[in-house]
Amino acid sequence: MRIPGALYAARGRAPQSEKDVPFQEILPLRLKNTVSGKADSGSDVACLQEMGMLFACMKDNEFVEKYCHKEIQQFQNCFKCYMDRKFEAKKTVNQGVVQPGNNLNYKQLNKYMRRFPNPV
Amino acid sequence: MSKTMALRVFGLNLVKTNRSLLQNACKATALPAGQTVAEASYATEVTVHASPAAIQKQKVSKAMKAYLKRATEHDEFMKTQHLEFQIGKRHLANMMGADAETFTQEDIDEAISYLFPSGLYDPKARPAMKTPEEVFPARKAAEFDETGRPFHSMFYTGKPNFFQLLHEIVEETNKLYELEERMLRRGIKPDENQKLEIAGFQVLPKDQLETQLVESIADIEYTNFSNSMDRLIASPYAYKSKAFIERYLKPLMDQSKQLEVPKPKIDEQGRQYITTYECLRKTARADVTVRMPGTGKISINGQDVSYFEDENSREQLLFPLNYSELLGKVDVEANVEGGGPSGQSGAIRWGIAMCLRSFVDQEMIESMRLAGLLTRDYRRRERKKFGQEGARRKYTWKKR
Amino acid sequence: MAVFYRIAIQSSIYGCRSMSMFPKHFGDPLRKKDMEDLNKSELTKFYHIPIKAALNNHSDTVFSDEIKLKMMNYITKNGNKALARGLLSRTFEIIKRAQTERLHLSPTDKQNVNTNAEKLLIEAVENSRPLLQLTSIKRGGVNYQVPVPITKKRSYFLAMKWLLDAAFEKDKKVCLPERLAWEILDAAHGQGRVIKKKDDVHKQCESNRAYAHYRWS
Amino acid sequence: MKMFRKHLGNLSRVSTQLQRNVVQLSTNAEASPIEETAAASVNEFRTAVANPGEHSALHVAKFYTIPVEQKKQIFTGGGLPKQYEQQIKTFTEPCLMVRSPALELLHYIKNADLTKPVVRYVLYGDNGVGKTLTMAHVLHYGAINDFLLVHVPWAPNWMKRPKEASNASQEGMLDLPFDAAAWLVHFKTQNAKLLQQLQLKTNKEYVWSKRESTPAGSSLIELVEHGIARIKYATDTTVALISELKQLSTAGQCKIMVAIDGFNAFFHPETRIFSDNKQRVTPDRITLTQPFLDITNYDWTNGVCILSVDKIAMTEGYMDSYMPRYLLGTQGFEHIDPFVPIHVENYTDKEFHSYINYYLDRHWINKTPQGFEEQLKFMSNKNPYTLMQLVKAL
Repeated sequence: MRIPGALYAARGRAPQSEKDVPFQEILPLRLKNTVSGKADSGSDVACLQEMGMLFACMKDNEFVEKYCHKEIQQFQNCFKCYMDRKFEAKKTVNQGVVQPGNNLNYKQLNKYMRRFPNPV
Repeated sequence: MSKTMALRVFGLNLVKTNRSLLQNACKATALPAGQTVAEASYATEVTVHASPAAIQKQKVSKAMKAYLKRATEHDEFMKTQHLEFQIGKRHLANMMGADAETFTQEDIDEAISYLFPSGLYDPKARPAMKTPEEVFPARKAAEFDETGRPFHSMFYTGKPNFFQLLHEIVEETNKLYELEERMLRRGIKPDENQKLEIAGFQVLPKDQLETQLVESIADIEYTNFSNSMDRLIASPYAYKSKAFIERYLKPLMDQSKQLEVPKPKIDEQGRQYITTYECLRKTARADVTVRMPGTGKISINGQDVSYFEDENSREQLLFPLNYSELLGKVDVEANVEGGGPSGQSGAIRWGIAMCLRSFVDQEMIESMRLAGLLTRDYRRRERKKFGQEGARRKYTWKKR
Repeated sequence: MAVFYRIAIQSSIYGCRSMSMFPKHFGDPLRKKDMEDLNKSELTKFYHIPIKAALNNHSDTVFSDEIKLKMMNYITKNGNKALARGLLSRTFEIIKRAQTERLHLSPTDKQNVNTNAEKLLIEAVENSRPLLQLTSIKRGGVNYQVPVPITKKRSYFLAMKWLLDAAFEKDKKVCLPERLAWEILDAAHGQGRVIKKKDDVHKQCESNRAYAHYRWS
Repeated sequence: MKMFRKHLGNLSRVSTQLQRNVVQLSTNAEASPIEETAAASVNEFRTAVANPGEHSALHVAKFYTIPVEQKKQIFTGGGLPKQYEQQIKTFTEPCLMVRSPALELLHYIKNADLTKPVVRYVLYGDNGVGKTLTMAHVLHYGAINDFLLVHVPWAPNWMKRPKEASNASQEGMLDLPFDAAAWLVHFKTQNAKLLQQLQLKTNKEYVWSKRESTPAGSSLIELVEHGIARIKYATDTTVALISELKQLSTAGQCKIMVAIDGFNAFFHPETRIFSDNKQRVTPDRITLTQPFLDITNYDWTNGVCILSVDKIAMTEGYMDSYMPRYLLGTQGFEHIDPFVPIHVENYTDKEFHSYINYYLDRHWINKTPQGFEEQLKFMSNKNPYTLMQLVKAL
């Protein structure tokens, strides 16, 4: 919850005025030509729902695997295709090789940004 | 670029036609390099004819003068090489008692290998007498006229031939896309049985492409080239530009036809037999003979299969025989020395597999090859390094 | 022969460590049964690539089997594979002895007594393969035990490792093959320490399922 | 019509007779509690003839079952290899395969003229080819044809792993009291019935110590009982027993079959027994070897002597060859010089095939892809021992 600035005025001092202290541009006010990858990784936790269903089924069959073959099968298939996709991405997308389509990850974006940098 | 130009090394007739001009080195012009569509020999030939009078008077640029000097030296050198080669060939011809005129390159090679027999393994290392073109690498002719103006439109890319090639590939691909569009609009399917057969081919590897373009290429550029070639080949109408694609495809060795199968000989009892010498594995050396109509007897250095105590080595001998279903029908004699049990059994296994090839049909040979029986396992024990306990193991860390 | 040698050398020039590994483009050897189920088109792909030499412990004979080979490798200590092979064959012998005696004692229910030691081993490994595994992930200075799905290969490894751990926790007098045989028999019939260990792991995973979303964050 | 009825008559007679014969056959093979395969016992790898005396070339490579109580009587003190005993327990039937070296030996024994001095037969062959089992087969023959069995299951046991070695009465000699007592017990179990029947008497008076002595004319059984009771004098009683037996057999009161496995242990340059001054003892300084060397002499009749020489007797196999001359050394060779050597080889194809069938019948081989037998033949080189080891893992 953001506390409005006015409350500070009572206790602290007033913000300095622009005219006395002109703004100096120490760092260039310009966007960098690269995009950071932090936001991209995200928590792509795979197969959470399948795992939940598996745990539920295991709980009521008190961990005897014979009774919930379906859930186990689903869970393993989901994990397998997740691993395949990751392996595929490792070779192409993460190397920055551009695929047709609009969702680019940060490496692909950086490749383009390097070619068309921000105008100085 | 429709002009048909032939580009070749600063040829002989330049020297012949205007020798005097060369002395004052003021006017020698090389006509623009170009690339003939028919055969893609980028660097072997350039035709020269007298340049128009207008250009002669301009001052020859310094770079051009340096280039001219290098070119003339190169030609002098090549000319003397040619003369020496001819004289050598004549000597060789009459040494071999053959007629000098009809002495072809094959005759030369035969004579050399006869006169200078060499046990060196690598054929390139053996003595040979080749024509100067093959011995001394071809060099590009001048890429710019005397005023310094380049002939090739892509000269300033640094690798004109390479980028021209990329340009042509993209041109072909676009042509095929348009064709595909038209065909789709007319609803005609691409013709299936003409489909380009690329299983046995591979895109030209980097070093061969470099020799062909007479330009050195960076890795990244080579990947661009192979990607664009893949895209071109992948398009459904690729067979339309088959000629163009064929030029940049290298046929892969067909592994199965690789090893020629020896014919079995007949021994005194009239049984077919094959001996493979020099069966190697680790440090073991073995000679293995397999006799066809046999009873499954096996003798190693005179003893039977109890020569190997441990089961694993015996199983190795059993593997090829069992695989080719000749277990009880063949007699095997092997004498082996050096190496330990696993090395020796590996050598004999390989020997048996190679011998069995001539008793088995081609399809079984292929499946034996796929099972890895016919490949010589040349892995060797890795050497021990100083400062380490073994090849990889380091000494235990001691605090004091 | 010289042709052959030249290929090996020539193909090794641009390979990596030339003398201790095959170059990358060499294909792996196929076993006979793989070749049958590979259809025609896949086989043509193999015509053009050279194939590595078959390893010296692989062979398509009646004595070799995948899981058996893997188990033997896990039992091997400082390179003594001959001993490991002996131990494993004694284990199979003890399994078969127990089963044949049971068969002869009660000839009535003949069909459900399985005297094939290899099938029993495979069954034991199948029964004791875990589905999930706990990995510790550090979040905010605290190590959380997070349940993580595991690959097929790893589950086989874990199953066999637990079997062997249970077998190695034997007392002095009992010999390893005997103890391993009991473990395999128990696991094959669905009870015993290894199965209990697997269930424990599943229970722990289930109890920690709240932390599941901590993974890869 | 009459003729036709007559035909019918003898037809029925033939069938009844046949019927009785089958029942009789199966009963005598029914001695051991094997389940319904007994009815199919007379097939291509088994034979119902349980008496080794009647075995002939017909039965080669066939299994015959030893009746259980006979097996107990002969082989309790040892005589079958340990692994073979285990196999018998698992297969619940004591089966032995009839092989040609055993038949050859039985043939010699049957037509040997027992009045002539004793003939010594030496079984020799590579490791694990079946020497002990051949001896067991002949022992079974001996037991049935009321031979007195003087059987040393594995002589090297005395030389390598003595239970306890103490100084004997004569100086410099070593005594193995426990081993001797154990052998006496084994002798008793093997020949208990026969000794009752024959009522053999000792013809010499033996004085063990001041107070104890066995008078002349007492029965052999008492002598053996005394040896077992007073372990201190066990070796002396064996010496006495052996000399008595030799005199009795030359006198013709009983037939003796001597069987010693691993005979070359007695002639090995050294044993693993240490005397007081921590030196290895040579075999001839052990009191037990002397009687068994005497009995293998040719100075007595009405008996037969079967010995076997073995590479792994004293040296775990690093002897160069398995030939008797090499294993026995010069002294041993001269001791039993006029002997009949019998070579025991690996299985023949027929024997190999029938052994595989036997394993299949006993559900011991479960993994049977096509051509597995051929592979087994290659891997085991048709050696019985290696075959048994290989089949364990299948």
